[in-house]
Amino acid sequence: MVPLSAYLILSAFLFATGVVGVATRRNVLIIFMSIELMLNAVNLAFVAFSRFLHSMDGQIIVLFVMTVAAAEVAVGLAIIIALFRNKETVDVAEINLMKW
Amino acid sequence: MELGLFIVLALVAMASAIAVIIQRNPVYSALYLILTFLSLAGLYLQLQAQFIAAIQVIVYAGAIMVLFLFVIMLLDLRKEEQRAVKGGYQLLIGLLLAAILLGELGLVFGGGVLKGVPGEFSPEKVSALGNTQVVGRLLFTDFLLPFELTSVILLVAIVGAIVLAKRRLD
Amino acid sequence: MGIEASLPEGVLTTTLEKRVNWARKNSLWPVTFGLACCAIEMMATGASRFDLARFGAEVFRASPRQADLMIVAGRVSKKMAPVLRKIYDQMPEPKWVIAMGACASCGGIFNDYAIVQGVDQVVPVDVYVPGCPPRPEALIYGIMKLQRKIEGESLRQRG
Amino acid sequence: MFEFIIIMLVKIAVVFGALLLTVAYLTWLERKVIGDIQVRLGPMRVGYHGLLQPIADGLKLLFKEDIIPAEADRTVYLLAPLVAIIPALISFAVIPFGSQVKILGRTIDLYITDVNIGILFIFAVASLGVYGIVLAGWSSNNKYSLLGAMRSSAQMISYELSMGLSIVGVLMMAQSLSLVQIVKAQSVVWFILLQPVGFLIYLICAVAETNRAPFDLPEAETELVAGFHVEYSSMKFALFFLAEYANIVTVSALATTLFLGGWQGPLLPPVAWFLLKVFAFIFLFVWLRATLPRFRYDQLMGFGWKVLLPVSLANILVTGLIMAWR
Repeated sequence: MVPLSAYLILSAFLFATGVVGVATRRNVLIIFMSIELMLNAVNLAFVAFSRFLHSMDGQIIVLFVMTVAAAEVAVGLAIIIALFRNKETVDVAEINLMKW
Repeated sequence: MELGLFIVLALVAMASAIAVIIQRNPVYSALYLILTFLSLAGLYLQLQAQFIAAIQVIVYAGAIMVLFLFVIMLLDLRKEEQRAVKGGYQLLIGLLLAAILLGELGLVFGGGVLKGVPGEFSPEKVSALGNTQVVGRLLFTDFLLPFELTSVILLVAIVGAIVLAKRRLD
Repeated sequence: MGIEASLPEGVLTTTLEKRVNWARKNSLWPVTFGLACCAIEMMATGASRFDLARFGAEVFRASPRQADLMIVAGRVSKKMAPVLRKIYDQMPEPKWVIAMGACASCGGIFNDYAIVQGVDQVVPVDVYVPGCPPRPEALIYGIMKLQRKIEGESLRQRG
Repeated sequence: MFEFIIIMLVKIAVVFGALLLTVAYLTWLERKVIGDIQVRLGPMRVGYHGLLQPIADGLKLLFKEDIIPAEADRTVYLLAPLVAIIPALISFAVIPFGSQVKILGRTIDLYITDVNIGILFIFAVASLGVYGIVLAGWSSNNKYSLLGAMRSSAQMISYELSMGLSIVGVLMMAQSLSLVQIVKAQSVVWFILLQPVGFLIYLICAVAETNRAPFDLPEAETELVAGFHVEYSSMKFALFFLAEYANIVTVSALATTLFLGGWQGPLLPPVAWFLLKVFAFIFLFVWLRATLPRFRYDQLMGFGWKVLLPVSLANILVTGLIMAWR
C-alpha cells in the first residue's frame, strides 16, 4: 500500500519542477509547458486525496482543471502564434513592449 | 507489486519532468512532458481513477500536446535553439524559490498536518458502482453548474483562439 | 552494405542468398519516374491489359527511399541528368536500373546537344529495353530478364 | 495465478500472431481486390495466386539498406516508427472477438481483457498514434514529410472529435463503456439499426483516422511525394506500413463491436461471425480506395468541422431526447 504522503511528495516535486521551469526558462513555449506540469502536479494531489479521503470531489475537480487547461492551451498557443508573427521570437526577454 | 509500480512511475515522472525544463529543444521538452503525463495516467490507474486516467491520456497526451507540437513545428525556432542561455542569477533565484516551496510543501504533506473526514465514496463502493458511473452521476447532479460553465469556457476559448490566430484579411 | 559483407562464404549464406534473391526479384518496386512517351507505355504496363502486378512489381513508390527499381522511361535531357542521378543516389541499396526505350539506352533519334546519349552515362544500367517506345510486353520481358539477373547475384557484391 | 498467467500469455500470443498475419495478408488482399476492381489479376507469380507476396515484400524490405538522413534528428527518427506501431497493436487488447469457450475443462474468455473503460482505452491509445506520424515528419527534416505530418495531425485531431461523438449514442444505449457489455447489449438488435447516423459518421471518421483514400492527404503522392514517411526506407518504412494496416483492422473490429453486434450471429461460431464482419469492413476500405478520388485539403477540413461535427452533436441530442421520452 502506497501511503498518501508519497503521492503528495511526488506532486510537490513536480510542482516545484514546474516553478523552476517558469522561473528560469525564457522560451515561452517551455514556460507554458511548465505551467501544464504544475497543473498536472495539482491534479495528482487531487486524485490522491480523492482516493484516500473516500470522496469523488477530487476527481471531478481534476476534470474541470483539464477542461480549463485545454481552453488555456488553445488561447495561449494562439497568443504565442500571434506574438511570433509580430516579433519573430518566442523569447520572453525580448517581448518587452509593455515595459517602460 | 503496487509499491514497485509506484516507484517506477514516480521516478519516470520526476526524471521526465526535470528533462522538460532542461531540454534546449522545445520538441524534446514536449516529448518528455508527454512521458510525464503518461506516467501520471499510470498513477491515476493505481489510485483507481480509471476514468481520469483515460481522460488524462486523451486530453493531455492526445490533444493538448499534439497542439503544442503543432505550434512548435509551425514556428521556425531554429534560431532560438542556437541562442546561448544567459543570466545565471535567474537560475539561482528559480532554484532557491523552488527549494523553499518544496520544503514548505514537504513539511505540510509529510508532517501529517492534513487530515480530512472520509467521505461516502470508499474505494470498494466506487469499484462496485463503476468509476465512470460515479463521476458521471456527480457531474450531472452536484456539479451541474460548474459543468455547464466549463462548456462556456471552452466556447470562449474556441472563439478567442480563432480571433487571435486568424490572419487579418487586409 | 549490411551484415552480409562480414559473413564467411558458406552453406548458410548461400541458402540465405537464395531466399533473399527470391524475395528481391519478386518484389521489385519501381520509383515513379516517367520522362517522355515511354512513360505512357510504362503506365500501360501497370494497367489492366498487361498488369505488372502479376510480378508483384506494381507498387510504384513516389519516394525513392522506398523503391528498388528505376525505370528510366524516355529521353534524358542534359538538364534532367543531375536530377536523375540524385534520385538514383537517394534510392537505398540494392537498386537496379532499366533503360527503357531507344532514347534512354543510347540517345535514340535525338543525336544532339540536348539529350544524354544513353542513361548509362549517368547511372549504371542493368537491363536495356529496345523499342521506340517499347511495347509493354517488351518492358515486362525486360523486368523478367532483370529477375533472372537478380537470381544469380551474390549478397557480397550487392549489399 | 500461474495458470492465469499462462492462459493470458497464450491469448496474447494468439491474438497478436493472428493480428500480424492478418495485417501482412491485408496488403495481399488489397492488391488482389484492387486488381479485380480494375480488371487486372493482381499478384500471381509468387506462390499460388501470389500468396507468398507479403513474405517476399517483407523479406526484401528487411534486407534493404537502412537510410538515416544526415540532417535528421536521429533519436526521434528511430523512435517514430515504434510510436506509430505500438498503439496500433495494443488497442486490440480490449476488443472481444467471442464470448466464452470451454477448452480442456476451463472456461476461457475470448478477449485479452475486459476493462470497464474499454472504449476510452481504445481512444486514449489511438490518440497516441498521431505522435508516430508527427515525429516521423518532423525528425526527417524534409519539407514534404513535415507538411505531411502537419496535415495528418490536423486531420486526425479534427476527425477524432467527430469519431468520439459519433459513438456516444451507442454508449448511451448500451449504458456501459465496456466493449463486452456493448456487444451483449446488442443481442436483440444491432446498433447499426438504432444508430444509422452514428454509424455513418463513425465510418467516415474511421477512414479519415486511418489516412486511407479518399482522405489519404497526408501521403498524397502527387503533392507530397509520400507524406510523413518520405525519408523512411527498409524495415522502418515497413513498420509504418504495418501500423496503417493494423489501424484499419482495429477500426474495423471496433465498428463490428460497436455497431454490428460483435461476435453475435446465428448458426456460425462466434469467432467466425466476428471475423466475417471485420473482413466485410476491411473490404469496404479497399473498395473505397479503388473507387473514390482524393479530397482537397480545405474540403476535408470543412467537411470535418462544418458537417460531421454538427451532425454528430445532433445525433447525440436526438438519441438523448428519444431515450428520455421513452
